Amino acid sequence: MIFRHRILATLGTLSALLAIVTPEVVLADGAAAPAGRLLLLPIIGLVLAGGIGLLTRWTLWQPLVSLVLLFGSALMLPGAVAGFAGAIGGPAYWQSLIAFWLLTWNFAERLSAAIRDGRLPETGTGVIIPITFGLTLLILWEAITRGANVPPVLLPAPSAIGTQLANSAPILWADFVQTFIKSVIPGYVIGCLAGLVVAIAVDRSPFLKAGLLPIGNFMSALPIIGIAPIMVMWFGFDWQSKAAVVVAMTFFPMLVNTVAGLNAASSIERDLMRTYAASYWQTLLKLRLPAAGPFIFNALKINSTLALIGAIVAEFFGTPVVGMGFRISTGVGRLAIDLVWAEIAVAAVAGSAFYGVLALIERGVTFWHPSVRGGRA
Amino acid sequence: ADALTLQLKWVTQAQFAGYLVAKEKGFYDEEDIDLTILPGGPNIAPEQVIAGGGADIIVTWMAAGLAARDTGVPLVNIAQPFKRSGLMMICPKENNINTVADFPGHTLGVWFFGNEYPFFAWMNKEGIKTDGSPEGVTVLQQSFDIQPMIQGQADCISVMTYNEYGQALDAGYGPDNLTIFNYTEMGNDLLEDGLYVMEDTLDDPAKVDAYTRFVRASMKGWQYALDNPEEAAQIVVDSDETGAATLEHQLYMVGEVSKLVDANDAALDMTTYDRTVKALLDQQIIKAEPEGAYTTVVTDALK
Amino acid sequence: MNRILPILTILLAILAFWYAAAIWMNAPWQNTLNGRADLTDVPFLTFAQQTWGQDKPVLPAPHQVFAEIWNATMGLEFTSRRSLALHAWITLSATLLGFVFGTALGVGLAVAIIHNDASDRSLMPWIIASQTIPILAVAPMVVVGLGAVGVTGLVPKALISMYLSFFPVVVGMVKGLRSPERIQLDLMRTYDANPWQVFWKLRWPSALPFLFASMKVGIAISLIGAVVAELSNAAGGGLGVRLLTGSYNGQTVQIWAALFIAAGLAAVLVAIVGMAERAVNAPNGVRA
Amino acid sequence: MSVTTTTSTTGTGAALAVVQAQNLGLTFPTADGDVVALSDVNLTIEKGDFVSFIGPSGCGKTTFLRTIADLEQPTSGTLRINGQTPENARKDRAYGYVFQAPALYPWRTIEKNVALPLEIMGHSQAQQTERIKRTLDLVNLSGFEKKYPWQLSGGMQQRASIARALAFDADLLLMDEPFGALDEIVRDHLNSELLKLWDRTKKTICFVTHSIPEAVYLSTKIVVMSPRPGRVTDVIESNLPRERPLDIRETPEFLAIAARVRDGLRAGHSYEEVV
Amino acid sequence: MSVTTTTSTTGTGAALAVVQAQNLGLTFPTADGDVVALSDVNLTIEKGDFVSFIGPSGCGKTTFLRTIADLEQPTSGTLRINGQTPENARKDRAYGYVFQAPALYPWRTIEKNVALPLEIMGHSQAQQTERIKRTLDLVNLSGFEKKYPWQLSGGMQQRASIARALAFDADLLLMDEPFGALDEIVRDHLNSELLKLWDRTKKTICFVTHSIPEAVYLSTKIVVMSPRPGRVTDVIESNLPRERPLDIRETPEFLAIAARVRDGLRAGHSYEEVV
Ligand SMILES: Nc1ncnc2c1ncn2[C@@H]1O[C@H](COP(=O)(O)OP(=O)(O)OP(=O)(O)O)[C@@H](O)[C@H]1O
Ligand SMILES: Nc1ncnc2c1ncn2[C@@H]1O[C@H](COP(=O)(O)OP(=O)(O)OP(=O)(O)O)[C@@H](O)[C@H]1O
Ligand SMILES: Cc1ncc(C[n+]2csc(CCO)c2C)c(N)n1
Ligand SMILES: [Mg+2]
Ligand SMILES: [Mg+2]
Repeated sequence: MIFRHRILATLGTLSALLAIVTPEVVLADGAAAPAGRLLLLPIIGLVLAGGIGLLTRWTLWQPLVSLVLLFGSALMLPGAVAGFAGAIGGPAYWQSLIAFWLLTWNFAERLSAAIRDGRLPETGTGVIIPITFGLTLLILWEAITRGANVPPVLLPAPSAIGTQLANSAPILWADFVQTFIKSVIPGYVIGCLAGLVVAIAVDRSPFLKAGLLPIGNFMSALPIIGIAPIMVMWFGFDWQSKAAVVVAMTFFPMLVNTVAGLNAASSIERDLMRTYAASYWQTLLKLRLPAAGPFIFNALKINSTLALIGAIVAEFFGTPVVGMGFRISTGVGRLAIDLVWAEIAVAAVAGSAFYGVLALIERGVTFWHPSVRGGRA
Repeated sequence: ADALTLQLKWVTQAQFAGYLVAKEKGFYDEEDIDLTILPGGPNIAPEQVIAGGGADIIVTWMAAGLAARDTGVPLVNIAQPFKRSGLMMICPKENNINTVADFPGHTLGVWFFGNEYPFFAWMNKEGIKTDGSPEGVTVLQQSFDIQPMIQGQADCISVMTYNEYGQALDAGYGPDNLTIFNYTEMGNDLLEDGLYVMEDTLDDPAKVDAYTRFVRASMKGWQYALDNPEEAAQIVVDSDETGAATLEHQLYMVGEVSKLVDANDAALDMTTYDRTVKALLDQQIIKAEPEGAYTTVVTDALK
Repeated sequence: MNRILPILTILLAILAFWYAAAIWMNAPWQNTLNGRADLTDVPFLTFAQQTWGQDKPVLPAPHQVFAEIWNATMGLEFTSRRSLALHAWITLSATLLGFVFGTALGVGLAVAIIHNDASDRSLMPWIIASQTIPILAVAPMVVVGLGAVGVTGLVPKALISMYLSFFPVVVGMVKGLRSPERIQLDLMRTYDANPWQVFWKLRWPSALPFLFASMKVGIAISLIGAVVAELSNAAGGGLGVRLLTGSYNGQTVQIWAALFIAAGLAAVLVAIVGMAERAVNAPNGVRA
Repeated sequence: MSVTTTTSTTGTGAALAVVQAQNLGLTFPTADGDVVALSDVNLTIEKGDFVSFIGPSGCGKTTFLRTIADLEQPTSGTLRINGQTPENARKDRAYGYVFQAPALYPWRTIEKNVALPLEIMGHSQAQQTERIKRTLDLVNLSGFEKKYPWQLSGGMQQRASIARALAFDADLLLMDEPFGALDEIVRDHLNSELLKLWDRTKKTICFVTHSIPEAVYLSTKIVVMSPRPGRVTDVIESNLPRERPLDIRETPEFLAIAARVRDGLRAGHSYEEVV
Repeated sequence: MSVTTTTSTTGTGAALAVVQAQNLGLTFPTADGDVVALSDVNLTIEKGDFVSFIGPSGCGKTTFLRTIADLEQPTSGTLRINGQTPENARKDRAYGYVFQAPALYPWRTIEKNVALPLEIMGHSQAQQTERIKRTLDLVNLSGFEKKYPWQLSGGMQQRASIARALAFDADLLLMDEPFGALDEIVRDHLNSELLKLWDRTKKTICFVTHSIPEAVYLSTKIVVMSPRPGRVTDVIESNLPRERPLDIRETPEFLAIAARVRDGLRAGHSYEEVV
């Protein structure tokens, strides 16, 4: 373990050192290049300092300081040299990026090792690592789109997307309301409830169960998204048709999972109810539904990501001039790609938050299930 | 041979008969051009494709091209075979819309994805609000079909003379039960299917030469298509990889497209160009009068 | 037999409901048509038949869909562009390629995650977040972006399939590779087994049931990915393209036919994975 | 085999019999042929009896208890519980059942688990509280009311499940290896507690165990069973006094009965095929 | 506490000691405070000893065995196995471990399960075949080579896991309640088989059990432990002869030792908190 840390940190530091000594191969502009090199130097220096910090013996504050140095330098890297074409995109530039990547990775390794060994508490520190990872991705994305001159109409830099997020907040909010509040939520609630109720109904009749389950299983494997144009045809262009798509997409996973969940109670648990001569409803409420909880939440979580995709896709087939799917498709047509990505970011955040809230509720409700009390999901 | 890639604005159909026929008939080969034709689709923005380097030449509408130029994709019009617009708005008579003055309070179907500019320019000119307020109109992003009219979801819908209008005719609609607003006849037409390239490529004489040969072959293709509609329609059907195109419909389309295309003249019509620019400026879709958004080097060389 | 009967009954019920719905949904247009043709007092049975025989119905009758499926597969040369069999094949190849990519990526990530704490902590939340991105929105840009660097045809579609299908595989495999109980791991430790041996002799076999369960979900999702990718790019054909063009031309029968074939394909693919599962499990002695 | 059995079990006035089995047989149809779990079982259990069932694994002990509880249906013979069919007895809530595994619901606290039968049988809130307290006290689990089952050791869980079966005060207790998971000391303790409870409440108890000393220590009657097919090979009446200190286990009387049980067991134990 | 222990365990020539623990302590840090599983344990086990560990649930028996096996790390004191650190002993494959549960891999047949350690330790194919045959014979499982674990009864599974631990012929056997799941008859049988094996092979055996008779019957040395924190309260040397027929269990010598063990157990058994 420690050995691997060393290798990573050494590689990263070497990479940074190399960045200083690599000569610029391409000098796009003779005058700008030396200036660009000059600007790069302190940044590479920061990376180096961070690397050396990681190489030295482990204490708690050192890696943190190193991390701050690393991020500081990385943030400056694409930003500060924006004007100097010679420095950006040159070998030294990529060298420092590689150094940055290796060193943040090393940081994550060390931090998780510290948590595992109990040197750092799980709560709080646990979220630093994924956040670091996300930030690293963003920085690499920014640096690569700029360094490799990726056309902004293909893939805008995160900074451009961020600007757009801030500037277009009212539009994004209106779209969010139209798609998420008006289409996704009602569709999700109706679809999940319907799936639950039908599952309970079906469960009472072995005949229905035998007939519906294979069909339900089959349906939940289908590209239901394909019915989006049909739903627009049937339910009109406003949110109703989107909600209908969401209902159709969420219904079957819920049906199948709930039916499976209702059978999850072990036979000994059921026998217990039988020895009490408990009625059907008593058994359902006190045993089978609680036992089905993890399955139901599983469906709720699956459905949370399906629902958003369904609503957005349905908007491609006709909508009022508002909505996330609408904005995305017209945005591409207008080459407002940063707005499109801002919209995607909103969708991803909304989706993750939706999922996260469900996961939290799940923790609360099915606290007793081994997968919950057994630690990490 | 010079390899060129042409990105169409829409799926393979007779709207692009000239290019498809020219390729099938070997007109590009004659000009020593090795042409790849990429069909478009509802989510493919040709401007994005060319900016990313996925195509050399694209077919697009002038308004979308200028808007793209404004966002930093330096597109230049090199030829404009389509002289008139095929865009119309049709309203079933029972909706009691007879003139533009009847629009307020109604729902209108509009195509987006870069096709919305002519509509908004028109409404702008008429002073009708498009924000859904009672004194304005409600805009609906229309699917690329006539279902919203059949389903009664929109009071008026957008159609192309050469495509959806035909579908409306098939469905039993016609001039006697429709109010028709034809953009060209109203003088509101903006330039449609033109040929665009990236500005920097025009610095290279070899490229310009290749473009010239490409346009010459294409115009020959258009001429051939207009002269031989049946054969052209068949070629379109055969070129369609999706198998969706039907001969009957494509034949209708060739007939209608022939009313919009001038096969003898690829040059840009400056009156329509100016109208297009003005409309975009009025709506603030572009911020400044475009410079160098078209070039005549190719069409001049054709003469 | 007593398994088939309930399914058949339900299917019949669905069919009956469908025919009834077709009358109801196609009635307005049929009334317009009849009105135009000055037909009045059409008897109900005739009217029903009319609604089941429309050219572009709102809801096509089942027999129309099956006739279309038959005509567009058996009735045509496979190489014909109109052949749904050809389009199904196009979609299938993207699906399979994407599924293979997705499974490989999923298994690879899972292996990294269980062997490395840092990967576990950094990757898992973002893997979940990745699935909340509306892929259909990104699909066209993926197609265009890859087209710009010269990757066209099957691969962009397969990548989108991969993006969707790797997720269930990672989740399932992480669960599966972690499923050995502590005592089983301890056993390996008492033998001083190396990580490689622990992986192949313990973790991998315990994860196999999870792998197959995830692959069943994965292959169905992979098909969805391929269809979605085709929805955004008409080039090259495929079932998604048929859905799209069908919708442009108001060809509802064509839409439904493409949908049903996609459904059938999904069913067959899942069944094949199920068969593979049984084939692999049999020598491993896992209970049916 | 049934001959030896019959002598000691039939001929008793049926009026008092809590459990009466006559020529009872139970066959499970399975994919690879029928499994005869019980065959020709004749047994009468009278009110106040403490009956232990002992026999090698798979001999049908659990099946017999389940049949009494109307959780399995006999395929031949007759079975009467308090003179009724097992189904009616179950609907009368005639018995409390302690399963081989604790079968506590993990989403309920210990106290809520014990409350479960009371809720189902419609006891008032006050009654519930009172009974929960009493039975948890009895099994030495006071203080753990608010804990969840998975927070308790296996032995504590088993005791909670005993408390649950005691809570609603059925006259017949069916206990399937309730102390299997416990260590000897705790087991001794619970054994004597159980004896006291039985003595005090005059309940009838059917008790499955693998342990010969446990069977001898607890029972008034020991039923030795043998497998393939499950038969009763011996019914041993114990003449030990009702009052039994733990060290009774070292007395010759005790050891004599234990030896008889061991012999009966060994006879039915065809070693190879059974384990 | 350690005083009584020390007298009987230290002072032996370390050269021969297979296990030597000095002031051994092990504390588990948990969310709600530390759990002291072992504290101040002093114990020497010599070559050829058969040592039983007995004590109430949770007293640290398993933990002690796991520490010997280098599956847990002591938090204080020293532990030497054959004079080495536990880690090096483990890497030397110095011991075979039989867990409390069989822990057979369900995707491997019985014979493949027994082959597992042999594969890992790189034995040749021929050697594997030979050893599998021999050890399966030993535990009376010949004929079941090709069966999967779930096709066997619990007792057979446990025997298979013993075979697996014997297959690679380590000199030290660590067995954690290997016979817990078996009925008395089978248990007796396996006990005498184990004794024979031990006598024949001169292995050193550490054996955890809950059963006093079992401990007394098998051991040369009985270690009595008590919980919270896990301590060794008594080490009882047994002077029973090495040759032990089953009925030795009714002899007064046997009962005397059993009584001493029971007393030791009861002393450490503060009933309430332990179960
Ligand atoms: N549902 C069932 N289907 C088929 N066979 C069964 C079923 N339940 C039990 N058996 C069989 O019936 C026989 C008796 O089983 P039972 O559980 O009553 O044994 P037991 O005496 O309780 O054993 P143990 O001491 O292991 O608990 C066994 O051979 C068992 O395999
Ligand atoms: N991984 C662990 N984390 C925290 N506490 C533990 C852990 N393992 C064991 N313990 C605690 O250490 C103590 C000793 O446990 P151990 O398993 O050694 O008991 P035991 O004597 O083997 O009991 P049993 O007879 O029930 O098997 C117990 O209180 C137990 O709860
Ligand atoms: C992306 C895109 N969308 C719509 C049109 C306009 N258009 C031209 S023909 C036609 C009908 C479809 O066949 C439509 C809608 C376009 N040119 N490009
Ligand atoms: Mg049993
Ligand atoms: Mg233990």
